[in-house]
Amino acid sequence: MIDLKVTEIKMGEEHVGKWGMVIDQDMCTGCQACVAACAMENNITFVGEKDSGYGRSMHWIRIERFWQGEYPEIKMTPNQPMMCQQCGSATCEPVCPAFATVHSQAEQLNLQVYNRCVGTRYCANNCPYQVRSFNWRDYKRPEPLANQFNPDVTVRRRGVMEKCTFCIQRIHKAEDKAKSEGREVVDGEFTTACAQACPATAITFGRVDDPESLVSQLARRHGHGVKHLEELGTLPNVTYFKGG
Amino acid sequence: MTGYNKKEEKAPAGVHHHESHGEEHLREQHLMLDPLPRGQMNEMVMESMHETSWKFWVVFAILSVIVAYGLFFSWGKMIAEGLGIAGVNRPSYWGIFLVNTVFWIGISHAGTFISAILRVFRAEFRRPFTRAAELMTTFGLVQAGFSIFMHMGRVWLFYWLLPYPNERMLWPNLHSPLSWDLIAITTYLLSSTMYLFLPLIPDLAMARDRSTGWRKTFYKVLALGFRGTEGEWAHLRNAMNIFAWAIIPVMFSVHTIVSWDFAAATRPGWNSSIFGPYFVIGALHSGMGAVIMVLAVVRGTMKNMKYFIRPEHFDAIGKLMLLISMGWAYFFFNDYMVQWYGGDKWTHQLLHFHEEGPMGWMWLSMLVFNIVIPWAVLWNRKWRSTPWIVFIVGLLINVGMWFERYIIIPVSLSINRMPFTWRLYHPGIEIPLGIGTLAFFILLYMAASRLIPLVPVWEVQEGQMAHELKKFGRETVVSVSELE
Amino acid sequence: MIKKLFDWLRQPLGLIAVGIAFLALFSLAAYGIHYTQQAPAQPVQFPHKTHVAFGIQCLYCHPGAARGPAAGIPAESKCWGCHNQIAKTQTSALLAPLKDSVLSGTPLQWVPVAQVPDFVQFNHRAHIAAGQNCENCHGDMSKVTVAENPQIFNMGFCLNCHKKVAGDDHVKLVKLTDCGTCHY
Amino acid sequence: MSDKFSRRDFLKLAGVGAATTAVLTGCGPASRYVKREPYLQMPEYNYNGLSTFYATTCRECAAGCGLVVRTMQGRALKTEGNANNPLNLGKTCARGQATLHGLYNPNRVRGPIKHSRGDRLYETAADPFNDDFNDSEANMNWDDATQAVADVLKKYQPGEIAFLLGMAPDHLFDLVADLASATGINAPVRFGALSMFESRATLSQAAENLFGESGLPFFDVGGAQAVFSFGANFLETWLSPVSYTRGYAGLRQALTKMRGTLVQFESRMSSTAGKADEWLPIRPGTEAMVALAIGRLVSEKRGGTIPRAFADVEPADAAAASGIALETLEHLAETFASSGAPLAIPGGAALGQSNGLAVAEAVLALNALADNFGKPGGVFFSALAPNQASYQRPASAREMQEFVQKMADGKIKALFVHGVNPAFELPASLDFKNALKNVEQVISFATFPDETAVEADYVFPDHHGLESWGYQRVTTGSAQPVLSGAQPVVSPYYDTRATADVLITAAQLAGGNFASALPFKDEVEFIKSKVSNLMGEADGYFSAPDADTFMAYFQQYGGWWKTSDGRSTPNSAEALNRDLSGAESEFTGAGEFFFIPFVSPTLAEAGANKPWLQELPDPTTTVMWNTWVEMNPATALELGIEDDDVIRITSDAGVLEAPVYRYPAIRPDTIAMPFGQGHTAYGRYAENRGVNPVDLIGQHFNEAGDLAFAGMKVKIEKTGRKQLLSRLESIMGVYGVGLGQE
Repeated sequence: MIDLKVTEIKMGEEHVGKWGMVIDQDMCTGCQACVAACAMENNITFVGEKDSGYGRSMHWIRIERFWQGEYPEIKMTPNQPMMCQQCGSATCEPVCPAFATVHSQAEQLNLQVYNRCVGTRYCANNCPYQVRSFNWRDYKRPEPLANQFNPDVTVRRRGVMEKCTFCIQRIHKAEDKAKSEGREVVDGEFTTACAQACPATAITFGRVDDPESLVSQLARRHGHGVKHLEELGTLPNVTYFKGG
Repeated sequence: MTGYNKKEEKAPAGVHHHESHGEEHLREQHLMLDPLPRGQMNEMVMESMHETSWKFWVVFAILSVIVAYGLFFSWGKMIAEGLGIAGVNRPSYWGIFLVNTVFWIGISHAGTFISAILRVFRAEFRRPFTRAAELMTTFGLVQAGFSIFMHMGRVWLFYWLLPYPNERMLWPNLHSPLSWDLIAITTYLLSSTMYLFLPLIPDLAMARDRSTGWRKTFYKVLALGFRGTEGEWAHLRNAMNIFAWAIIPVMFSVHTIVSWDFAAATRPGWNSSIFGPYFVIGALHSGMGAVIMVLAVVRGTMKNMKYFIRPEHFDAIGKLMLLISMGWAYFFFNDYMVQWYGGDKWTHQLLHFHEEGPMGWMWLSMLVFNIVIPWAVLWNRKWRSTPWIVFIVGLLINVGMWFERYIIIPVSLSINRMPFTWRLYHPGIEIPLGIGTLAFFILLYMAASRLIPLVPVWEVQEGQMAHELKKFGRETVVSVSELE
Repeated sequence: MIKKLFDWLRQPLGLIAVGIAFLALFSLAAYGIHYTQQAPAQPVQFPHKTHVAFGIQCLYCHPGAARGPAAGIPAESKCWGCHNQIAKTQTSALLAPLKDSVLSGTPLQWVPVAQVPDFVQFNHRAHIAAGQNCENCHGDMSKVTVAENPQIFNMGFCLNCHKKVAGDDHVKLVKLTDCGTCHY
Repeated sequence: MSDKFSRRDFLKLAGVGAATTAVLTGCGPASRYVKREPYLQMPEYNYNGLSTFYATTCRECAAGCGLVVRTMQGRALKTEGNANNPLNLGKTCARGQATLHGLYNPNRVRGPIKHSRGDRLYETAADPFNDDFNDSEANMNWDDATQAVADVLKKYQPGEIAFLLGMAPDHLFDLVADLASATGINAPVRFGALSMFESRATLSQAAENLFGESGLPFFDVGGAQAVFSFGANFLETWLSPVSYTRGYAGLRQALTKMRGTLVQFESRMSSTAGKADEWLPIRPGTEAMVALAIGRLVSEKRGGTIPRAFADVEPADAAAASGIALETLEHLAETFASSGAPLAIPGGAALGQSNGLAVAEAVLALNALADNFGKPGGVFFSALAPNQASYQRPASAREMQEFVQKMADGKIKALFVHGVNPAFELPASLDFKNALKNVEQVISFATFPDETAVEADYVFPDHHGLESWGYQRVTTGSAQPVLSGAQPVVSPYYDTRATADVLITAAQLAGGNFASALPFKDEVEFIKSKVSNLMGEADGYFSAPDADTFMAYFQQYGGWWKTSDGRSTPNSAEALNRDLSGAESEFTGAGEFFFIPFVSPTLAEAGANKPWLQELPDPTTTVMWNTWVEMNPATALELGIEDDDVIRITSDAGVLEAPVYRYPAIRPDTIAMPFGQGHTAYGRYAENRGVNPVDLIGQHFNEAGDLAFAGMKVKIEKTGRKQLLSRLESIMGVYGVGLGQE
């Protein structure tokens, strides 16, 4: 039987995701440790000077900053790490003709199934956060660089879309470990590569559906978090605190 | 041999010479009132296919080289190396490939529009050039198909977009406008090919009876044994009527669905509810422009075509073009107003970017080419009856419409809700590929002009049979009788 | 010229030639498909059935299957632990590669038989923990020498079993048919 | 079958045909015909398919952060911070993450090489991304290499032999220092571009002047309420960025306490200034005056006598000279005075000026005024590492100048270089490369084919940091005394050898004093001898009954540290009773622009060969893969310069050309340039990319002997060329350029 209600829209306040992130922009120093950690964990390729300057860099997470005012009263806006917001009602999902970007009902994440992707790039156009990267080429990774590849993550080839997965390989590993020990995954037992590296602990990752988890507590304590472009009804799972 | 190149030779001997000047003028102007013996007309059409000058082959060879390099070699290279050699980037994930897809689908609208709508409405001037327009539909769709497949990152897996049963329980996503596209375009390609083929059958039969050698075999196979019996004609007319009616909604739906690729997306400048009709009228705009260009070329280069395609036809199409241009202007304005009035800050930013950004010249030329020039030229009967003038107008309209799609796709994609990622798009290998599709379109058309009667002779003859000049007192009046 | 060629091809001899050419192409294709389905040559003609007959458990040599993603190929020290006590190891021609390898310190180069593509993240542990036995996927090893795949490990094979195992349990079915369970 | 077409050929052909069919039918043999090698003897702590984690120490800079490296079947896959290590508490910076791209870098020195000076160590190619490069093959074996080292040791007088070492690792420094003290060869000189730009000598000299004790101050940013940073870019590259970033997070931790304030005085906006609540684009050279003026205003607010240190300064003059309004100074003084825990930090370009020492003293005096010494949120002396007797600072630039002079004079006949790349890092005006020509034997222990290795006679590559044993003393950044331990996480990928092992063996071969100085079997035994004395120390994170167990724990935990606070409180009694100079610094050069070189936080001195570090956008400008010049847009407009226009910068020491980045947060009279690119060797990703700003720096020093790298004025002119900088940010979206709204 074909279930066509795969990308069922879930609107309204009762939406709670599973995994979520809280990012404190006041703490983020823009040091790029998360970007490097993400690249190392997820086998992200580098593209070289020309392509990276042409909007083809493969970063799954980027740190945005803007300027306010004019010299000398100029200020840098709080650094804003942008990665896939793992929307509860993602705009990328319904437009993929091949179901390569689908909602994981089990993990409440937006999946990008590399081996199903035919490369129409519709999802990337339709992502209001512009956080998807496309493999424009088979970028060369000369030997022995490939020794560093994480065996838990597929190495993508040309013509395939990719994006932040919330380190789903770590989620699975932790779940597998917990299951083998006959327990639930404990909050803080594992975290994403970016959150693990962040020297300022600006990124916190965890279960948003668990009121006792650190992310939920932080969200409650700050109380004034922002979800980006929430007005589009995307139900993102990343909360930002501007702080300051 | 009955050439039809000079006015003097036009009227066969002994016919209507004694008639008044007004009548003479009418005959000269209207193909329907200027009948030739059927045998002679058939010969004229056969001749137009057979008499091929060396210039034709030179152009043919050049185009073949362009197609081989621009389309097949470049595409192969792109498949092998990835889309990096094209100009697409973040955020302009779609580039000229999609521009060309929409453009070619737009071109393909003209054929159906002229042939089906005008047939349904019994517009008599359509008769000599329905085939020329229908061929554009089919060949234009072929180019659209090429363009959209080129655009795919892993085109070798295109069959995953088709619904076929498999043990993985995987189906295409019917939520995706791209799946709708696939269905719509395939339907349109199939139905328009059928619709091209049906009226072709009597002409193929005619050609079969007048050919020898491999051509005879070719026509014999294609003509499906058509002999012209009453029963066959009745069936054919029935089928054509059904198709003519049925293909009209398909045609409108195709471009509406193509427009939903954009309108259904959550992007500023794209999700506009007016996009459906706006795209359809845009398609007709470019399609009519293309038809008139093709007719001008066919009339100028192919033998005997000056008899079949006359200034009256340019005049009629010119009027249509003027009308469509007005319609397009209305929808453009409508779309602009709604977006502007909507007040979304990103949309405002985008509209501003269209007008004053680095591609502002394109936006302005689009308006000039699509509105100003048609309006300025086509109101004049003399101008719009002159083939080279309407050719230029048609060309400019097509450039303008291509610009319109370019502005909607890569230019609009440059601006989104994340200003940190805004970036311009600079085409790469899209250019040879785009030129390749254009060359392939012309090449297919040229090849078809050698194989298929470009003028539906039987339709012309049918029209001529139905038309009569009658005299009421001193007035000469055209009367048309119902044939079916 | 071309006409002559066509004329020639129409003769009986020409038809036979065409037939042969077609057959050649067809058999090449058939051979190609056959070729890919062949078990590749292994450095040692490892007799699984002999070892199973001795009562050695699968997990003795492939303990990774119970612990983590990969079952693994046993270290040669494990082979040698038994084999250096078996006199035949010293003399048997079939066992010579093992002996040479251990003594010279160059590892054997096995060719993995049961493989999934690199975009599939397969975890043995979860399957063993779910009560699956090795032979459910790998076939009866007491009947083969060099391991052979009883079936191709494609997505249909996986899904069929996943659906069967999930049964009416909706939560389980969601988890077991989620794309992200295997592909990331 | 004919001779020409054998059965084998036929099978080949059939195979090719079959393979083609197979690829076409989608079941290509390519993925099936993989070969797998089992372990001959599986390490007991390894499991098939499961990762093994090793604790070690990051070698990307000298801070000494602990790492835990995930390995699987002999490959290092991912570095994470060591959560136990008190310095970084499980965190890493981008450089630490990318260290794997050093380990598996496609251009490494693959084995011992003897070559003529100037010979490249890898092939060159036009396109570093698509052409194949090959490293030079080793042309010696290690026995000969060790013998060569021994021969050099024996051949020259001890006084003619010198070691130039990097800031890491410390165990090698200890080994060479032991060797030197026992045999009379020159004491090893330590140097690093990072320490050069940190002006460490100035910091410790200022501490000695004010507190009578030399040491590296520790600034407790996390505990402070108001942090006034005078040029210290502590979030990017200063001293120990990971721990200072943690401190910053503590400052901003609005949950548990009041959110602290950060004020940054800096002529260009660094990341630290970008995160500051107030950024004051101070005129270069007036930092001392401003610090003293704030001190004076604070003491005036408090009433009572104005301390001698601040007596001579006139706030209005300071305001005029620095370009900061007097009201702003007063309001800053108010902030400082009213804060519960104010802290002032001197650092960066503020110290790299002719009056750098005065700046450091003035800023430390502010802390004395705040009386925050030894208090939470205040100033301490950094904890000395467990086996460290006193603070050893790296060589200052002036000491390096003297060292280079000795080389040029031929007083040094044999030079061993390890862990540092002076041919790239030292200012070109010191002319290290020419001085090297007067050294008879140069032996480089470089892991990578760097500029110094190219100029050496021998390259005897050391292992990469992740393949190495060792330890690193944490000089600052942690309250506890920390000795970070290193162990190999993978076996060496190439035919490299630990330099410590080479030296130990060579010393044995050289015999005599040398042999007795290093009576060890190998490096590990040496390390054991150095750390096992910690076994019985109090407050240890772990203790062990015997040396072997201790060493095992040392490896397991990634070092040894105390659980108690090891910081000491500076004696501030006399700090305010000195005359402090607020004079402006002097600038050399005839140009109209102040020139501020700063260290690229992602590349630093040795990151340029790691492709992912190159592709990391700079935190402030988001530029990747190249060097840029930051210029205020107003200045650029005035000069008719646009983004990506290449300009020529002329100082009294050199000329450079680089493209302009119109940076809105820099003084109009200042231009700035990152240090990190401009390599002429060092692998395919680094070579011929960008320029090196040290080429512009002349031989000017401050009173403490540190390089006055920011004490220059330069001329600029347009070249008329353009060079597109790769930026992650959108020039349209962020600056509105090209949107048509200007």
